[in-house]
Amino acid sequence: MLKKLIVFLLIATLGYTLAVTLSSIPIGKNRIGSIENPETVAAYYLDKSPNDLKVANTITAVVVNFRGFDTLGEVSVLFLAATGLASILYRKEEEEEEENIRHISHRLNLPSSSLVQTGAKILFPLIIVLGIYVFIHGHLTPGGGFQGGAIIATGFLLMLVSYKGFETNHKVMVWLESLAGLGFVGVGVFGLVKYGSFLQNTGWTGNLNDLISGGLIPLIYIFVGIKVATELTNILDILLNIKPRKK
Amino acid sequence: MMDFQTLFEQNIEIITIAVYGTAIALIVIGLYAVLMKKHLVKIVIGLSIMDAGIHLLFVAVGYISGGTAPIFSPGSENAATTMVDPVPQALVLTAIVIGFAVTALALSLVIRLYKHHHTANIDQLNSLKW
Amino acid sequence: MVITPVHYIVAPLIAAFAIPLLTKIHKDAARIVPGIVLFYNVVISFFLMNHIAEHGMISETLAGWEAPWGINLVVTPFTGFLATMVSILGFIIWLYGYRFKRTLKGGEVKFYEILQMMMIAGSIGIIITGDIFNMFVFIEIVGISAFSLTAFYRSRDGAEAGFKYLLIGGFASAFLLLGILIIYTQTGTLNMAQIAERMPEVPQQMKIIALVFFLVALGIEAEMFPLNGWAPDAYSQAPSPTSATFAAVVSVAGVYALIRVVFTMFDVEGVNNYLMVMGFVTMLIAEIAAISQKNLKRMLAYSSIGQVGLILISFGIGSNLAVFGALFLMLNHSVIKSLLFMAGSYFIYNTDDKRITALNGIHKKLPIVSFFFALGSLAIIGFPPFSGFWSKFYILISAANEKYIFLIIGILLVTIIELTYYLRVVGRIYFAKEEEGEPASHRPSINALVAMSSLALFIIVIGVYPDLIMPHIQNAADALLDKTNYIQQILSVKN
Amino acid sequence: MAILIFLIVMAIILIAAAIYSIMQKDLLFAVLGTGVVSLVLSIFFYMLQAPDVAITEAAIGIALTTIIFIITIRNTTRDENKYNDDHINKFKTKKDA
Repeated sequence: MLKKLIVFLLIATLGYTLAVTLSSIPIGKNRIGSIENPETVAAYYLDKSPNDLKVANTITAVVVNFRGFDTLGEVSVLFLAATGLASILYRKEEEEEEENIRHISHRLNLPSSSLVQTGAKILFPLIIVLGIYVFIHGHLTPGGGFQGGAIIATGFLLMLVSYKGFETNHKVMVWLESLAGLGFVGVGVFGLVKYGSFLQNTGWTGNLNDLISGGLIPLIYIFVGIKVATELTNILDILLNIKPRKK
Repeated sequence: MMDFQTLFEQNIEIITIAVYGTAIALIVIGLYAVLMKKHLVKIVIGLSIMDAGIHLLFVAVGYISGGTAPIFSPGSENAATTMVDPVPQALVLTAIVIGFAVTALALSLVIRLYKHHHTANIDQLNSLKW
Repeated sequence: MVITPVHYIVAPLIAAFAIPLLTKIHKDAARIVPGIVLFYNVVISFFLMNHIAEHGMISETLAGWEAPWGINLVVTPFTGFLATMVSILGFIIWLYGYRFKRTLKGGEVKFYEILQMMMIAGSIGIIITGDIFNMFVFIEIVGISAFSLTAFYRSRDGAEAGFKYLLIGGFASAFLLLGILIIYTQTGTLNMAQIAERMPEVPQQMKIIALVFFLVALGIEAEMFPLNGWAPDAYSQAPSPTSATFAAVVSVAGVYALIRVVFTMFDVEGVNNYLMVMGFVTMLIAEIAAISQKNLKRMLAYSSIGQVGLILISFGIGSNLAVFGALFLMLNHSVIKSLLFMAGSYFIYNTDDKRITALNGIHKKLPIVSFFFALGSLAIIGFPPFSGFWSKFYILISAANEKYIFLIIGILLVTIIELTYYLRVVGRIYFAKEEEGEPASHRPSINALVAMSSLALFIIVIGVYPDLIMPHIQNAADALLDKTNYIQQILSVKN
Repeated sequence: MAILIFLIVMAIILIAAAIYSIMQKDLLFAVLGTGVVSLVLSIFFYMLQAPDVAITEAAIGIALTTIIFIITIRNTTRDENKYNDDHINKFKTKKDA
């Protein structure tokens, strides 16, 4: 009872504080200020993204270039989560043999009707192509590496749940995962070696709204896309292959 | 699309209440679930609802009435003055992915705990003091 | 290519991404590569410390955008000092854990080494970054690694401690995001120096609310009362090198983040007193809790929280001498507590029992480890010939200068409490009647001995010649307190 | 005006779905509730001129988060009130004391 009261008070305080705070941060107010003489980072980004970087999607410019270091950190968070997940759900070989169920698949499956399987087979390449399209056009249209990667992971998810025998190729996954991560860092190191600043973009940026524009930004987003797709697929793969406990 | 913007401009008070209210409600509901619910999966659900509220808050403070998405599509190359703030959106992208990572890890711990305890109720997981 | 602060992060990341491939080439790659990387971080640290001693602080721009626009990495004497300390301890902990994990099989070693390395790299990232959202990302890197490592043994209690830690960490990141949100709407920037510059214009109410969000979030990371419930469980359930890392590296990064936000970003009156009071309560409660612990690692964990409380008190006093004492204590705490965890884990490893009562007369089985444990105990209580004495001494002097009598009484009282429970353990090790049992089966390996002796050597040498390290700490304290210089140096490029 | 009403209805659905998902005892439906939260949230993001965030929320929030919750429920329990009948403390070992 006391706990309930404390929790209620805590929640009420938080809600009230947020309401009071937000009432003096009106929605829709322009806080960016003048674009020509930027005082805020947002104005600066809106100015530099189309003019210097030639990246149409400002969010991509922010995510990949201005705050690219955050994105590197974020990709490593995902990588660490996949590693941690694997470590937490890891089973020693002895344990597996003990339960003697090593070769039996216990994966979560949809009721395998041929309709589902055919549908999955048709949808899978489409989803993969959509995902690749999204991260290749990340600097032009909404979307990018994270979104494309997540879409590709959904495609793999579809295959994993509808086909009992479908396995991701672990060797390929490990290579792709590592190489995409190393590619991202490599592009950064290239900037460090050539221009003296980690992740610095090349001087050549092309024209606004061209597919090949923005210097290294599309390349980085492709690496991010592959990395995110492999990490998410990995997470799903590990989770889907958990063996249920013995009843 | 234009319809959106004029309407948003005219009714900004209602929108403020609707969006901020929703965001605060989500945060509060999520917090309630984390603190009061007994089932581990419910707690993780609460955490992700709380995160969702914060993400909505970020996008909401970046909104500028009458603004367009910060994308310079062909034909609007000089539209920077009418664009919404891109920075909170970029931050939210990062936060969503990190939130997913935390959720996945939390759920794997729930599975691990269930394997040991055969229950996911925190009242029964009392080997350490909560 | 010159060495720049970004190497601190890039080298571990390259290694982390490459380890899954390298293990296919050589099965011990996962053990060795992190050591090379952590050693490289030590090299970077010395190089950078030399550089800033000659040329002043470094503010490295990333992606080619100058300070307020892009993310920057800052190495001042203060952050450089902490980064050096963390990287050296990170390397020593790796050295200690190198053969400790021999029992693990292929996959597990890979996971363990990657997570452990990234936890240290992320802590360095928290320390050197100059951007508040980037700090959030690094806190998440440290957090995710720490949650996974806490549950690494996949035992029942480990998973529970990990879940608890994750839940509280989830709160911390939610509150941190709310704080960042408020600050961003008020100042329009995420760079900490620029936020500090614009802080006077922010309305008082906003300032305080944002500060409360930051204090809650970072208080969790820094183990401040009452947000430290996760700490004893996480410390006691994690693998021992990880417990040492929590005490020596992660808590340092947490305290740093708290101090950076409170001292540099905000200019709220009275927050010093708050830090002092919370530190005092943290210290008192943790030390009292430590007495009643039956589990050795939990006792050490509570003692760590108590030390963090003392560090916060000392920062709260706020004078130059007090900050000096606090930084000295941070250094001592990291070194001594890692030594205690390292030695303690060999006791647990050998007796296969986490309880203190299992330590009766163990010095006959493990003489060297027992000696190190006793040394660490005496040092952390603050006996004169050891380094722990000096930090406590300076903190007491600074409290006396500012006439905080109750603090002096409190610190002395806590010292007596520490004396009680540490000497109880040491007494058991040396004087209690030995239980029947076979000789120690797991003698410390040579690399563990090297790691522990280097820490012990440090404790004794600094205890006898504190002048060796004091100028560096003094520089660090000056750099922390000189906020105007920090802001000007970082933003100078703009004007 | 229609859009305004749409927005308010969406806000109500969002809050209702959130409350539903924490009140529902059957965890599978609770998880589907969070899926609805994500879905409506991504519509919100779209209306607030954040298409990038909307796509991310759609892909990660609706699809992936929901599926990992479902996998977890399958591996644990679907009933929120399920207690373990055998005494929990029988696993307790001396070492952990």
